[in-house]
Amino acid sequence: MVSLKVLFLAEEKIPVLLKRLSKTSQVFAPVQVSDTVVVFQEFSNGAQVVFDKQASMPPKGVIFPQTEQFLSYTYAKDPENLTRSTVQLDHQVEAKPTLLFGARPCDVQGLAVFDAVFTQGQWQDPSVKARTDATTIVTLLCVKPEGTCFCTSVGGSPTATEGADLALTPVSGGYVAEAITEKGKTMLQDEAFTPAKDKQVKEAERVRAAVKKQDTLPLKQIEQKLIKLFSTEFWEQMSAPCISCGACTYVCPACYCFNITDEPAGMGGERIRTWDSCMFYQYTLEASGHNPRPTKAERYRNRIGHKFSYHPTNYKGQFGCSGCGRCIKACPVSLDIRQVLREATTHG
Amino acid sequence: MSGMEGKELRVVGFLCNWCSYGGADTAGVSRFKQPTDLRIIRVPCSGRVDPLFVVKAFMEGADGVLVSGCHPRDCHYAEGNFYARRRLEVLKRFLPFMGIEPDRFAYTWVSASEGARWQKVVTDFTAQVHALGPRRAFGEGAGSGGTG
Amino acid sequence: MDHVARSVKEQAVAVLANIKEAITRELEGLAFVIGWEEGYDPLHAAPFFVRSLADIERLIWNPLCVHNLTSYLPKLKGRKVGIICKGCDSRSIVQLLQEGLIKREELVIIGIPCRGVVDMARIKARVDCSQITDVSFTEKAIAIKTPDGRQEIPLDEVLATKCLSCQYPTPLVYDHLAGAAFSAQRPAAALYAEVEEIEKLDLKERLAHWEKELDRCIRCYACRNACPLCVCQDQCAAESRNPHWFSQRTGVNEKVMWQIMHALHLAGRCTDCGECERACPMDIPIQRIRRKLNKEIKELFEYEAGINPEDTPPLYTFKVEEPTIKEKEW
Amino acid sequence: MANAINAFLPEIGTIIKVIDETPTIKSLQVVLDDQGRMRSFRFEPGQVAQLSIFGAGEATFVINSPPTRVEYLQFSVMKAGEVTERIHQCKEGDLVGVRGPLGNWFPYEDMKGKDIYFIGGGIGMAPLRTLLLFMLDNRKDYGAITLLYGARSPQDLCYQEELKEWEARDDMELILTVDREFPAWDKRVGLVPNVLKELAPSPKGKIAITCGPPIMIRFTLQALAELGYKDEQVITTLERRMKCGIGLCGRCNIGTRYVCVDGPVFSLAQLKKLPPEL
Repeated sequence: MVSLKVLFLAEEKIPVLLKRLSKTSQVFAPVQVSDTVVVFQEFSNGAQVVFDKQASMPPKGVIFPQTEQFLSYTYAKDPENLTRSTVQLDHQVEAKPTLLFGARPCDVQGLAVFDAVFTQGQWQDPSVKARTDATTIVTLLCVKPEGTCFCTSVGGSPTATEGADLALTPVSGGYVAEAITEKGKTMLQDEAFTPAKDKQVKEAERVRAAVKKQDTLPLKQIEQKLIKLFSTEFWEQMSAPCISCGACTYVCPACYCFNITDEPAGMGGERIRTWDSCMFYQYTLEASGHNPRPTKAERYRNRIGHKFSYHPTNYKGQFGCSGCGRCIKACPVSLDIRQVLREATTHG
Repeated sequence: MSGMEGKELRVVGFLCNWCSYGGADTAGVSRFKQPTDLRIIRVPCSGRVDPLFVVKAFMEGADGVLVSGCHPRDCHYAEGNFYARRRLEVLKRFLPFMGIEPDRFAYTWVSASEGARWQKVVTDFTAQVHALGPRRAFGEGAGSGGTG
Repeated sequence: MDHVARSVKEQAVAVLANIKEAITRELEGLAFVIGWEEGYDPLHAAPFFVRSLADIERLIWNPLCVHNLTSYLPKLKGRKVGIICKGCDSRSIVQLLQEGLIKREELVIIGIPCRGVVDMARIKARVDCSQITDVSFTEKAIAIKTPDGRQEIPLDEVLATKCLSCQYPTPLVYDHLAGAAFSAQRPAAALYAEVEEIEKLDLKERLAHWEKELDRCIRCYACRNACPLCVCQDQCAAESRNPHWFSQRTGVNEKVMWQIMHALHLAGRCTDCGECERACPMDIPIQRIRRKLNKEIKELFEYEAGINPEDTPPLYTFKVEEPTIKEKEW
Repeated sequence: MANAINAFLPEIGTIIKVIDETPTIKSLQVVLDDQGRMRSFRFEPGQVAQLSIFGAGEATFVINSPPTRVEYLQFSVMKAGEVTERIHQCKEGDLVGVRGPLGNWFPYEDMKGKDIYFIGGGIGMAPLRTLLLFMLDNRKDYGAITLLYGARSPQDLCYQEELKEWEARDDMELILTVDREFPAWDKRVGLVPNVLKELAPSPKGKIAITCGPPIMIRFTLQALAELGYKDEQVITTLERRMKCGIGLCGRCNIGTRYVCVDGPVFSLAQLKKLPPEL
C-alpha cells in the first residue's frame, strides 16, 4: 500500500488528540451510549470511545443529519395593504470543519454512495457537498469482521482505505497511522503521532494480512437476475417475515432516501429534510390514494432492487450496499439480505 | 400579558361547552377576580378530549393543562364525561411516569352555574402551576427552569 | 406426555415433535403455518412460513424463539393460516379476537406451554456476539460458543423481563397444545419491578432518564410495526399531517411524544408481549412505558388485557359510580 | 434553469390570476417576483415545477402555459391532498414558491411533420394544453392536430373558453365527450377509450399523446395497441409522489428511472422497458 507517511498513534494519546482537535473542528467518534449501543457522536470529555466493536449506527449522520433545515420562512402582513402578506425566506448552508474518527471501511464505502448520488450527479445537493468537503475521515481498519459482514462481496474489504484521509491499523499499544491524502498528511503533524518503528509497521502488515477472508456472495449478474424475478412470487415469500419498519434503512450506511416536510409554527416555520424509508407505506402514497407499492413485498423488492440492480446500473456498478451487516443485526425478525441474494441468484 | 404576579405561564384549559364553559362565563359575568394565565379551548364535551390533546399541549410548551367538564350524570350527551373520567384518570396517573410533574395536569367538573367554583379551580390550579414554574421541554438542556 | 421433570432439552425436542406432527395434519387446509427457524447465526431464530411438508424440517423450538408471531395475523385476514404461539403470544390473539381484528375460524393455533425466552439485549450486554459458532441449552443455562471460547450463563439471568414474572405460560387459546399445560411458576409481584424502578426516581431524574434513553431513538417505528395491536401502522397518527400531532424532526420532544402516543393507544389493550422493546434496534427500554399503563389499569379497573375475549376493555365502558377514582377536590 | 446554486430553494412568485376551471380544478397564473428571473425563465412544453405553499409543502405540477407565452406561468391544480387544498384557498396577490423547470419534456422535435392525436381525460388536459398551444403557435411544423378530450361531466371539462376557440379553428379538430348523458349536453357521450375505438384514427404518420387518470390511461393504451399504434408512436406522462424533484430523494423511481428527472414524459416504448410498477 503506497502511503505518503507512516506514524504511530499510542492508544492513551487518542482522548488527548480528540480533545485537542475538537477545539478546531467537530469531532465525531464511536461512543458507547448504553450497555449494547455504540453510535457516532460528537466527542466530549469523558465520552467512552469504543473501537473494538462495529457501531450500531453508521456515521452517515455526519454528512447527512437525520433532521436538517432547508429553509425557514416568515409571513408578515404587508403594512400598506393588510389583505396582502409578504414572505421572507432564509436559508444558509453551513458546514463546520469536521473530523470523523474511527469509521470502518464499510462505513466509508457507504459515504462513497452519498458522494456519487449527491455530488456527482446532474443535480448537486449543496449541504451534503459542503459537509463532505469539510470532513476529514480517519478510518479504522477492520481486523475482526463479524459473522454478519460481507463487504468483500460488494467491492469492499476490511482493509480498504478508499475515501479515507488517514488509515489506522491496530497494533499492540496503539495504531499504525498511514496518510492516504493530503488532509491525512496534515493531520499526522499533530504531536500525538510519533514515528512508527519498523517492528510496528511489520506488525501492521501482518495484522492486515491475517484478516479472516469472508465467503463471498455469488453476485454475478445480480442486476439482471433481480429484474427477471420482478413479477414473481419470490418477493412475497422473501418478505413474508418482514414487518416493513424503517430499521434496516436507517442503520444502513448507504441508504440516502429522504423526506421534505414543512413544519409550521404560527406565522413562520421551516422546511426540513429528514431521513425516510422506502419500507414505509407512506413513502410512495399519492394524494389520490394510489400507491404503486402498497404491500411490503413490492417495497422489499424495490429496496433490494435499488441496492443491487438500479443503483449499480445508474452508477457504474457501485452497489447501494457496503456489506456492513447492520440491516441483518438490526432487523426485528433477523431477515438476512445475504440469504435473499443467494436465493435470487439461484431462482433468477 | 399582565399576569397577576410576575410573568404569566401558559396554562391551557379544555372546557366542555355545556357546563364548564358556561361556568367560566358565569364567573366572568360575575366579575370574579382570577388569574389570566388560562387559555380556554372550547370542546363539545369532556368526552371529546383525546388524552393526546393534553400531551400535545405540553409538547408545544404548555406549563399546565386543565380539563373541565360537566359533573357526572349532568353530561349533555349523558355519558361523555363518564368515559372522560376513566381516560383522564389513567392519563393523570401516567404522565408523571414520563417526567411531567403531577400538579401540571388536572381534570375536574364544573357546572354552568358554579361561577365561584370555577374561580377557585382556576385560581388554585394556576397557583399550583406557578409553584412549579415554566416547564422545561424534553431535550432542552439539563438546567431545570422550575422551582419544583 | 409424562410429567417427570425431564431435561429442558428433552422437553424442547418433545414439544417440537408435537408441533411438527400437528402441522403435518393441518397444513393441507392452510396457506401456511408461521413458526421459527434458525436465523443468520445459531443465536438468532427467525420467523418462518411453513408452506410445504418439506419446510417442516426447518422448524425449531427453544428459548431463542422470541418473536410474537401473532403480529402478522391482522394483515392476513381472509386467509386460513396456522400460527405457533407461546403463552404470552396467545394473549395477543385473545385481544385481536376481542377487537374483531382477526377471525377465530381463520386460525389453527398450535400452543406451546413456555418456560421462558431470552432477552437478546441482555445477552449482547454480556457476550461479544459478533461471531457465534454454536448455542446450546443445559438444564438451567444457555451455552454460547464464540471464537473466544464457551460461555455458560444461567438462563434466569438473560430471560426476557416478561418471563421473569410470567403468569400465563400455557396459551389461553389453542387448537393443539404441543406439551403438558402448566400454571404460572414465577412470582406475579415481579410484574411491575421495572416500572417501580422509574417510580422511585424524582421528577427531574425521570426527565433525565427518558431524555438519555430516547435520545438514541432513530424513529424507525420498529416498535410500532412489531406490535400485534398496531393495525393502523400504514396510516399512523405519528406521521399524520392532519391532525399534525408532531413534526418529522428527530428531537427528544418528538420521540417522547411518540412513545406516549403508542402507550396511550394501547391503554387497556397491551398484553405485555414485549415485542416493542425486543424490536428496537437501539435497545431502548420502552416496554416499561406500556407496562406502567397496564399497572394503573390493573389497579383502577382490576383488568388485564388479552385474557378473555368476552371482556369489554375498561376504557370502552364506565360505571356511574367509580369506586376507585377519587376526583380532586378544590 | 432552476436555482443552480441550491436546487432546493424556491423562488417567490405572486398569483396574478385564479381561474375556477371545474369544482375540483383551479388554474393559477403566477409571476416570479424577481423580474429578471421571470424574463429569463426558459422551459420546454411538458416540464414541471414544484409549487410551494409555505407551511403545507410542495407539490409537482406541469407548467401548462406554453413556452411561447412567458408573461406568466400557469399551473392547473386538482384538489387532492394537503398542498392542493391550500392552493385552492389561494387568492390573487397571494405568494407561492416556484422551483423549476424540472423533468423532461415532450419530444416535439421528433413530432414535426407528423399528425398529432391528443387524448386527454380530466386534469390530464393540463400537460396536453401546454403542448397543444405550443404546436398551435408553431402550426406549420405539424400535420393534422386532433384533440379527444373527455371528463366525467360537462362541468368537469377544463379550459371552457379555449375549448370554444379550438372548436372554431379550422386547422385542428376537437372531439369532446362526457361519461354519461347530461341534459344540456349535445356532444358525444362515452368513456374516452371507447370513443377512441369508435373514432379509430389510423396510426399512419401519427403520434398519440395521452394523459389522464391511471384507469383511463390503461384502457387508452390498450385501444391504441388494438388500433395498430406502435409503442414509439404513443407518448404519455406519469404521476408519482414527489418530494425533491431532482432525482435524489429516491421515491419516484420505476426501476432505474426517476419519474421526476427521466420523466414525467415517457414513450410507451420506454415504459415497456421498465419493470411493471405503474
